[in-house]
Formats: sequence, structure tokens, C-alpha cells
Amino acid sequence: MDLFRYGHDAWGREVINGLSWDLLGLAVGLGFAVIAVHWVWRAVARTGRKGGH
Amino acid sequence: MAYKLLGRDFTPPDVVAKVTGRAKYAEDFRAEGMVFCRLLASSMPHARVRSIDVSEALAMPGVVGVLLPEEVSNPPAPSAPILTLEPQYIGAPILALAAEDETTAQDALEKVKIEYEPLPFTLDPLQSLRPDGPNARTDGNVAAAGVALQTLKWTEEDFRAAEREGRMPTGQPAQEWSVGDLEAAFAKAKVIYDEPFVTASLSHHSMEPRSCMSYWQNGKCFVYGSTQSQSYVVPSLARLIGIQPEELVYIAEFCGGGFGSKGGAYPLMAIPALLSKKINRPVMLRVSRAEEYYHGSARNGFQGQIKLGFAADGRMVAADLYIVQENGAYESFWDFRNAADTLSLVYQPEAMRWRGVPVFTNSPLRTAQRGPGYNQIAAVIEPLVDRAARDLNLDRVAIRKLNAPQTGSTFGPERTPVTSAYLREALDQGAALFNWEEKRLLSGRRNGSKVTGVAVGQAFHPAGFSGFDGLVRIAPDGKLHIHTGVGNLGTFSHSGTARIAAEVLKYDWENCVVERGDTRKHLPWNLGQFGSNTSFTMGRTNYVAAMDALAKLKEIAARQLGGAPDDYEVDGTKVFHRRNPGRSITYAEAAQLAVKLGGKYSGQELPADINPMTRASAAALAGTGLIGVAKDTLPINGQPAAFAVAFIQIELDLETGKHRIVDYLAVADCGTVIHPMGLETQIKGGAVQGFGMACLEHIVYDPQNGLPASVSFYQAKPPSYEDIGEMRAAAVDRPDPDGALGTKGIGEPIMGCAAAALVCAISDALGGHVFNRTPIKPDMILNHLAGRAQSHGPLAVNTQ
Amino acid sequence: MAANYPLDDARPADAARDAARPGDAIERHATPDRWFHWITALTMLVLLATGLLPVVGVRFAWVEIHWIAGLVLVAAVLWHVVRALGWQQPRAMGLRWRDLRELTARERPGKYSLAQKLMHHAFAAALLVAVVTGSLMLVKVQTPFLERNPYLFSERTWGVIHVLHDLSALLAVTLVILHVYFALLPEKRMYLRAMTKGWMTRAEAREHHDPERWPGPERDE
Amino acid sequence: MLRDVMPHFELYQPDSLEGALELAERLGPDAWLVAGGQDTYDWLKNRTRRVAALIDLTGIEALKGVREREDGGLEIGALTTLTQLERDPLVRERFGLLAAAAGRVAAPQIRNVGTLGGNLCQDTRCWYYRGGVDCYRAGGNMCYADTPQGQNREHAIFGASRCVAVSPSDTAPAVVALDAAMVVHGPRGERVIPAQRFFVGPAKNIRRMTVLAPGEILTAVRLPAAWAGARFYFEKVADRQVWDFALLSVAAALRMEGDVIRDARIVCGAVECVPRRLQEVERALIGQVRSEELAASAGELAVEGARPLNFNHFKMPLMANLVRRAIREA
Repeated sequence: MDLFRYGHDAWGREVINGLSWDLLGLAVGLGFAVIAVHWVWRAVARTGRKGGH
Repeated sequence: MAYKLLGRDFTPPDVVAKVTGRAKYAEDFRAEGMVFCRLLASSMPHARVRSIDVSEALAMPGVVGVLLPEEVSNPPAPSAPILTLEPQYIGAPILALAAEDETTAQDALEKVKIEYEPLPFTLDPLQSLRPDGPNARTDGNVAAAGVALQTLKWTEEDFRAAEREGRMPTGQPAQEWSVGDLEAAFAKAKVIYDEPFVTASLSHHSMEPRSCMSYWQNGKCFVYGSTQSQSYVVPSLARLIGIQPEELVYIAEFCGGGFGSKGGAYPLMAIPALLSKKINRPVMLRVSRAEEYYHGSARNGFQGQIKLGFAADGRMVAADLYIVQENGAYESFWDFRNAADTLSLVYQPEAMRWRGVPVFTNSPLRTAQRGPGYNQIAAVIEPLVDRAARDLNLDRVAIRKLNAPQTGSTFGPERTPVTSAYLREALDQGAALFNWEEKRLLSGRRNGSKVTGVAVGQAFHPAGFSGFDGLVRIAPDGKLHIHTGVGNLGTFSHSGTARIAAEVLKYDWENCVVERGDTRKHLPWNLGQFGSNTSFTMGRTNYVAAMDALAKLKEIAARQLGGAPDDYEVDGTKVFHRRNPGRSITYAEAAQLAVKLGGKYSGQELPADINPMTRASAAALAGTGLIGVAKDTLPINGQPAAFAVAFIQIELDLETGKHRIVDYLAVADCGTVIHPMGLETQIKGGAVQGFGMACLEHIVYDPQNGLPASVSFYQAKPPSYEDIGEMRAAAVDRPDPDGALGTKGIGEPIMGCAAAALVCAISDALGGHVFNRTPIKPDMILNHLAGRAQSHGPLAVNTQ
Repeated sequence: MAANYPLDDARPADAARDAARPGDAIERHATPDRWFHWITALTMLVLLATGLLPVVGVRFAWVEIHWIAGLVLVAAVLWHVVRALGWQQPRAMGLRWRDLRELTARERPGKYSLAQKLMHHAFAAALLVAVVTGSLMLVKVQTPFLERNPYLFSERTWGVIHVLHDLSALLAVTLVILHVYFALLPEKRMYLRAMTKGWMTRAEAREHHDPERWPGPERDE
Repeated sequence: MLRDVMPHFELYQPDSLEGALELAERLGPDAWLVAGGQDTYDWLKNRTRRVAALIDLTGIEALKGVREREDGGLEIGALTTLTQLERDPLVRERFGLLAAAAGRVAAPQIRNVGTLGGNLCQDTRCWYYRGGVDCYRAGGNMCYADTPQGQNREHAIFGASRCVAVSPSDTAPAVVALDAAMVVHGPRGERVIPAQRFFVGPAKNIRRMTVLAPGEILTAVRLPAAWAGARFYFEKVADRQVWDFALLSVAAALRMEGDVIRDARIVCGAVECVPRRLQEVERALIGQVRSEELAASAGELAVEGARPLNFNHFKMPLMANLVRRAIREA
């Protein structure tokens, strides 16, 4: 997976054009990963709380 | 005077090979073990090469070697280098790489790692002349032959004042001259025009690219090149390669066009020789059509300001011309000076001032192109002459005749006389053949969206030099071998001028052999084939060599048959006694006797004043026949000058801005006509190039990045067959007093007159509107007609 | 198991409770701020969709929508900055060391919880970068306001600008996912209501916020 | 970038459409479909585009020639050369517009090998893009043509979106004017697309000029009978009369009843990235009596909304003039 998109300037020198769009999946994945972690944590916390009663 | 050969058509000896495809041009040669070389071209318009890493390229299978910039000794700056560490335009060759085939070579070039340090660049001379403007070179922004390399900047006030007045800024020039009292002369003028102008640069578009092959053998360097000259190339090419002229074997039998760009040796030609020396293999450098736009060359462009004053009777009384010349990145030709000569000679102003600055830009080599300076300025001046005719209510042919020079007229700062000038006669002849009196009435006629424009244009070019050598040999079999080092530009003048030698000796053409195209053919020191000079210069060298042979024939006859040499005459096959024609010997017998006699007759003794190259050639031929050899020391009473006029009728479509050429006729003042068919072809071919300059061809750059936009035929737009019309040609055919048998050159003005005529015709169709710019493109016409501003500023260059 | 699906906690009663504003409701988000939030949300979604859908192969004429939405976003952000500095209490959004105590659940937050503050600041960072880089990029597209001039910066600098813009977009993608998730959690329902209707019940405020710090003792009487 | 040496590649020469499609699918993005090659070879020679394989379509006989359709229309194989098209009696008789357009492409030598399909699918001639810069169309972040000093004489006055390149095809305006249907074969079979939707502008897809997806082949152009034998007008204005690309072109078809225009289709080339159909002009013409005034006002209407660049505003009067001329002389 690339980090950047590369291109060339008018004189043929390599320049960075932007971020690699491969990272888009990573961004989406990160969001859902955090959700998953939170979900588990919340479920665990809730069980704990219920158990405490 | 009627001649046996001159003025008659003939089939040049090389034409069959050309039309059947058997002619071998530079890239057709092969040698055992030959490799192909490719050039690595700069991708930046101006940079310093910090580092070059070729290790990966050299490691590729099939790659044989490289030639690096530090391994060549370049001509002194600001001449174009062979290879460079400071590329000054996009495409400048940095290194050469040789491989078993071109694909491998190109694949390898892509593995070369180059680090550049960008430097300031410019594509506009005026920008470079601004106080804080960029220089195209690190060592200065102004230079030319006769103008030292320097940094020249104008003041802010120069630019401000010009912008206020809508003129080109005219700061300190690099060169100037003037004759007469300019102010007083302008005071006499009834009408004065003071206009900024631009003439675009245009590529040479030689059909054969500048390919070259070379190898070293038995201590000699063999080069197969594409040049329009032969002998003239040898010293400069030897210098580029770093050898003595006699160590060079140079073969250039055919040349697919040069138009001035291949007059002398050019730096690229040295690359195969230098690389071959390094890798010990024959090397071929094939230059592609696209590469020709980078490694080839173009005409100098002008930005300028022209001020002309005409008296009430139509006389041009005063002229003031300032030219800023775009040089490209290297020292270029002196178009900017030549332009002044056209103005000074063709219109004979009483007082005139000329100023000029040749400025570098980061674009490819500019060099002489057909009528350098003379032709582009013709297309600037002539529409203003028409405007004067219009404003003063004069006929356009009449005003030109009124101002035209005559034999003996002078021009330039030195008031140099011309050897002959029959411009008025050409105008008269053209007007009659074209039917000017009737056709001029068609001017402005509407036919739907189309309007007729009718015009006349004229141009000038110097037409010859002197001081070169001629060499002929009558072989023991009686055949005449005319050795000529003139080159083969495609005009057949190698044979045309050889016929002057044949004419002098009254030979039948079938008994003549033209020896040329290869230094091993023992060629004399001749000038190159450029500058419309061949007919005059090499007419004279062949004339003096033939005269020398003629004298020797007569001397040998007198020795053999008694009497004085003057008692003898020749008839083309034998030398005979005037009073007793039966007392004769054949040319073959005379040649055999010459071999027996030795000494001067067969080249053992040679004149003292001939060039070492001629001396070596004549010495090599010594003992093989009757040798005629001499330096041209004939009298010359001024500047040989060629003139041409063109008459044109066009239809301009006001809805598309496009024109169609309905009729075209050009008349050449070229002295005695040598070869009518060749002349006609040249007049027509020159016209095509002139039409291109007037209305089609351009060189375009993206100013922000220095990127070239016109790097193919379809982008640079030389005229196609469909862009021209029927053309007619004629000649004044009056001898030049200093030309051998009256001949003088013509190659160049026949382009300028066409460009001028077409520009004038468009102006005529538009009711006298003058664009002050070439080329005039359809978009300029459409914008003008629609009342829209032009896309480019009046002095913008390198734009679309 | 049902508890594992957040929206399962949304009972019909919730809707009724959301609709009825009690007399002692506390205003959490003023109308202009709610407008700002939703306009920003909408433009962001439009911007993300127009910017990213073509990347994943959904072809449509996106550039105009993108830059027009971008201009709306610029206006919204400017408006929010002015509003936050002039009318709101920017300190309420400030991060403090004591916010960390929320993690142990010993202390209730002020107006905004640590998580809310972090979400806000992450969004603020993404938006500011996007807005600044996006505004610069306006000179590279045809708009009625500017002559196109990509030479405003070198191609290398443009590369950096694009990287930042792309980075902000990717950050925004992650944040939007998280924000929507958290907003929809049933236990956070009052925050969603607060952002739609502006108010929160006193009980909700007491339960989730330290009354000393929000809505503040002087207004709590 | 100056390279100009043809690189090595594998050459595949299928003799059937199925074979070509199968090859295209198998070789994927490493392969390049080529017909006459007049647009392709300079890409390859300049090494601006790099491919491992060429799939030469010219061996597929089934895609050549002109066939009559039952409805009186014609189906033209995409591999029909422009010279054949220019000379085909059926095309000349019924759809002279297309024959005229084909006859104005480039130069005779190019028309002898160039195909209708290739001409319709050719890439733009924006000189910056062709020169090999990484512009938007090439996948980069810049348009070099639309800048304060950009040399954009040949570029778009309509429909630009980041990219200002124009369609260089001479036949494209003609097929749009004739309401042609484009037959496309791909891995998932055949689809037929109206000509007007076949061409795409940069707003929608900045990397391609047509809707063709990778691996798809334009196989035929169907000309419906509806416009057969109408009054046609084609004109291309270029700097040179041969071997040049249009500064502007117009393709027009009119149906007349006496002096009244019953139906009209007017399309301009080289003003936009796609052939620009002038529907507002068409609407303004239908039902009107043809006159110089009508033609002139149509010309004015045609250029409404144009957004010219520094060097191409001459295209506005030129377009107005050509549209006027087309209506006047069709």
C-alpha cells in the first residue's frame, strides 16, 4: 500500500500529488474499528454494571 | 547572349537516385560493428547539472558506452556546445549513449539519473532586457557575431515610456548605424508610420533530419553527414572533432534540405565521431523528426519598432529601424543587421538609422534560414509601403518602382554599391505577366463571405562572394571532370555551376563528370551552399578553373602544332587553329600531352594563391590529365544582389479568417538564368516557404515552464500541398556584370517576396489593415473583424 | 444480547419524551449553533461524497458541487468562529487536565465531556485544514471569482496542499463514522435531541454534567 | 519529454471480436487496443503511455465495411477506414455528412489506415497533455493550459471542468448530428449507446473521452434512417487544409419543407471536450423560415454561455459564423 500519490512536474521531476487513495479504506476501517472496540467496551462495562447491582 | 548549356534544362546527375530512392543519405549508411547512439535531452529550460549517474544504464545488456559532457571540448561560449552541463533549453543534449540498437539505447537513457539545479530562464527578449529581467545564460543576455557577450539591461523609464506610447521600448542598443540627417528627412515626409512589430521564429523543417554516422579507420575520421555544403564544412567539423582537416573524410553526397541550418558544421555532428573514438565502434546518430525541433534550429524572431517617412510623391525619405532579435540560447545569425540592408537598399531612403540588440532566450539554436533578416523584414516593410501608397493615392507597383534601386545604387552604412539591380524591370515584367492593371481593380471585390485581395511584394538578398578556388581536369579520355566542393542542397546548383566550366570549354554535357559529395573525390576549397551565393561564387570558381584549362589547352596545342596559344580556339572536343581548323588536337590528346609535359599542365606545379585544400586535391590529381586550377581573383565592383518580386491574388473568407491563393507569379532578378527548370522549382518552393512564414508557421512556448508546443509538423504547421495554389515563375534574365557569364544567386528573396506579397494581400482584402506581425493567423483576422482584442500583446513572442 | 445493538435501546417512549419539552428544560445549543452544526454536517457529507465517490469509481460531475459546498463550509466555519468567540463561551470547549478525571467516572464534565471536546477539536482540525487548503485550490478550478492560476504555488507546494486536503478528508471520514455512531447511541440520545431541538431536561443535565460547571449555579436555581 | 523511440511490446493479432475481448480481459491494463494506430503510436513512441501488449484489431474482418439495415439506416463497422467511409456510395448517398467529415480527417495517408472507430475514440490533442505533462487528464493535479499565460488557442470555450481540452475528432460531430447509435462490446456483452452520450466531458470523467470502459470495444456505428438524405453541411476550419486538427468544425443536418425548417441537428466540434450539440439553436430553428437573419441569430445563440480562455476567444466569432453558414448553406 502506498502512502502518497506521485506524479511529475512540468520538468519531469517527481512530485507528490496527494495521499494514496488506498488510505481511504484505512480511514473507514479505523472508524469501524473504534466503533467495534467501543461496542465491546460498552457491552463489558454494562455487564459489569448490571452484575454490580 | 545565347549559350550552349546555360539557360537550358538538363537532368542533374543525382536526380535519378533521388527519385528512385537509391540515393544514400547519412542515415542510410552502415558500417561493420556499428552501434546506435541516442541523446539525453534536458528536461529543464535552464539548469545546472549537479550530477549524472550512468551506472545503471551502462549495466544494461546491449549498452556499449556513453559520452559525457566533461569528455568533449565545446566551442567557446556563447557558441552552441556539443554536450553541456548547463542546458539552456528543453531538449539540449547532455550526454550521448551508444547501444546495439536504438530501443536499448533509449531504454538505457531512462535509467540515467540526473540531478538538476534550476536556473532563471526566459522566452521573451524584452523580458530579459528589463532591469530585473532573467538572463537565458549565466554569462550574459546579449551577443552575436560582432557583438561581444554582455549583460544589457534597459531602464525602467525605457519601458514605462514605451508602454505609455504603445511602442516597443527602445533602450540602449548593442549596435547601431545611421546615414543622413534623420530628423531633417522625417521633416520632409508627408506621411509617417511608426509601428511596433513582431516576426515569429520558424523551424527549418529540413526533410532530412540532421543524422550523422562516423568511424575511425587508418588514422582518419570518416563522417557521413547531412549538410548543404561540402568543402566548407571540413575545417569547422575537424575543429569540433579535434583533428586536422586532412584527417577528416567527409561524405555528404545528398542532403534532404537545410535552408541555412546545415550550411556549416553543427555541434551535433561531432557526437558520433567523438563517441566512436571512445568506444572504438562505428556510431550512428539518427535524429528523428520530433528531435529535429530540439536539436535542429529555427529562424531568429524579431520584436521591433519601425518608423518610415514618405514624401508626397511616394519617395521613402526617412527610415528608422530598431530590432530586438531572439537568438535562442546560443550565438546566432545576424538577421538583425541584414534586415537593415533590405530597408536601406530596396527603398533607398535618404536618411536612415538602424539599431539592434540580439538577445538570448531559452529555446533551441537559431541560425540562418533562407533570407535571414532580409525575408522577415520584407513582410514588415511591404504592408507599410502599401499603406503609404493608399494614403498618398499612388499605385502600389508605381511606389515600389519609384523607390527601387538600380545598378550601382548603394546601401548600408558603408554605402556599398550593388553589382546589378533590375528590380524595376522585374516589377514591370511581373505587372505585365500578372496583368496588374486589371487585377488590382479586383481588390476588395466581395463574393459571399469572401473578399479578394491583390498585392505585390518584393525582397532582396546578397547574391555572391569571391575568392574561392576552382578545379577541373580533362582526363586522357577527353572527359571533363569538374570537381566541386559546393554541396548538394537540392537545387542542383552543384551541376548548374559546373556547366559554366563546361560552357567555357564548349563541352557537351554528356562528356562532363561532376566530382562531388566526398572529400576523397579531390575537391577544391569552395564556399558553402548558402546565402544565395552558389551561382555567383562557384560560377566564378568554375569559370576561372575552366579558363585556366582553356589556356593550357591552347598552350599545349601551340607547343604541339606551332604558333601562339592565341591562335587556337576550342569547339568542345578539340583545340584547333583559328585560320586552319584542320590543325588540331583532341581534348584527349591534349590531356595525354599534359600528363607527359607535367609541370603546371598536369598539376605538378600549382598556383601559389590557392587554398591548402585545393592544393592537396590538385596534387592528388597530378599526372592524371590536364588540370585547370585557379583562385577566383576576378574583379568585383560591389555587392552582388538578388531581387525578387511577387504578385498575388487571394480570396479571404471573412467568416473563417482563411485565405485561398488564386494566382501567384514571381519574377527573379538572378542574372543569367543557368537552369530554367531548377529556377522555376526554386521560385515555387521558396513561395511555399514564404506563405508558411506569412500565415502559418509558428514557434510556441509555454512561458511559465519553457515547454515547447510546436514540435511536430502538425503543430509547427509548414504549409501543405493544399495550402498553396497555382504558381508561375519568370526571370528578368539580365546578366550581372561581375558574375561568371552574368550569373548571380536567387535562392532566398524568392521566399521573402512571397511572404511579403501574401501579407500585403491580406491587408488589401481587409481594406488596408496592417497586423504588424507574422504569421497572420485566422484567429487574428477573426478577432480584428469582430472588433475583439487580439489574444497576444503587440510585442508578444513565442505565442500562438 | 439485545443490548449489543445500540438502537435497540431506543424505545417508543423516547420519541414521546423528545417531543415534549418540559418547563425546566435547559437550553444546550442555541438555534444559530444548531443551524451551524447541521449545515456543516450537510456540507461535509456533500463534500466527502463529491470528493470521494469518484475516487471509488462513481462517475458524476462533482467539481462544481464540491467547490460550491466548500464555499458554504467556509462561510459556516467563519460564522462559527465569530459566533464562538463573540457569543459563546469558548472556554467551555477548552481541554483541561481535570477533564481526565472523567475517565474514572468520579467526576461529571462541564458543558462538554472530554470525548465531546476531543471530537469537536478533531473536527475543527480537519475542517480548518480542509477549508484552508480547499480555498487555495479554488484557483485551480474555474469559478466566477478568480482567474485560474495554478502557478500561485510551485508544483511541490501544491503537492503538500493536496496531501493536507486529502488527509483532512480521510480524517473527516473516520470522524463522521464515529460521530454518527456516538450520536446514535441510545444513552446519548439527549445530545442528539439537544442538537436537533436545542434543549435537555434538567434531570439529564444533572445526571451527565456537573451542575457547578453547567448549566452553572447561578442559572440552576 | 523527448524520447521518441518505440519501445518493445507484445503484439496480439486476434481475428475475431471474441478473441480480442478475451485477450483484453486476460491482459487487463497491460494491454492497449489499437486499430489504425494513428492516435496510439505517438503515445507509445514518446513513451508517455507504457504498455506491455498491443491488441491489433485490424484483423477482425467482421468489424469492417458498411451494411444496410432493415430500417433504411446503415451500420458501419468500426474498423472501416476513413477512406472507405469517405468513398462508400451508400454513406455518400444517405449520410453525406459523415462522408464529408471523414474526408476532412488529417491527410490521405492517415485516412487510408485510420478507422472510424479510432477517429471517434481518439484522445485529445491538448499539446500539454500530448507533450507528456502530468495534468489532470493524465492523473495529476494541474491544468497547464488554462493559466494566465497558458497557450490555449485550440482549447475549449464550453464545458470545461478543470481540464480545458477539446475533442479533436472530425467524425464525432457528424455521428452526433446524425443521431447515431454506438455499438459497444465488452466482457459483459453488447450495449448500444446514443452517440451524444458516448462522449464524456471532464466533469464526469477527466481521464477519458468516451464511456468505453477498459476492455470494451466500439464495434459499430448505426446510423438511423431518420436523417438519411437530409440536407447536410460540414465544415472544418483548421490552420492547414490537410493534416491538421480543427480549430472549429460544424456538422449540421436539416429537414426542410419548402423554406421551413422542420427539424434540425447542429453540432460543433473543437469547442468542448465532447461534440457540442446546439439544442437551443435547433429549437430556435424548427418551424422557422430559413433566412440570413435566422442563420445569423442562430449563430449568436450558439455562442451564448461560452467561457473563452486567453488565446481562444476567436472561437466565438468563428463558431457563430460557422453555425450561421451551416444553416444558410445546408
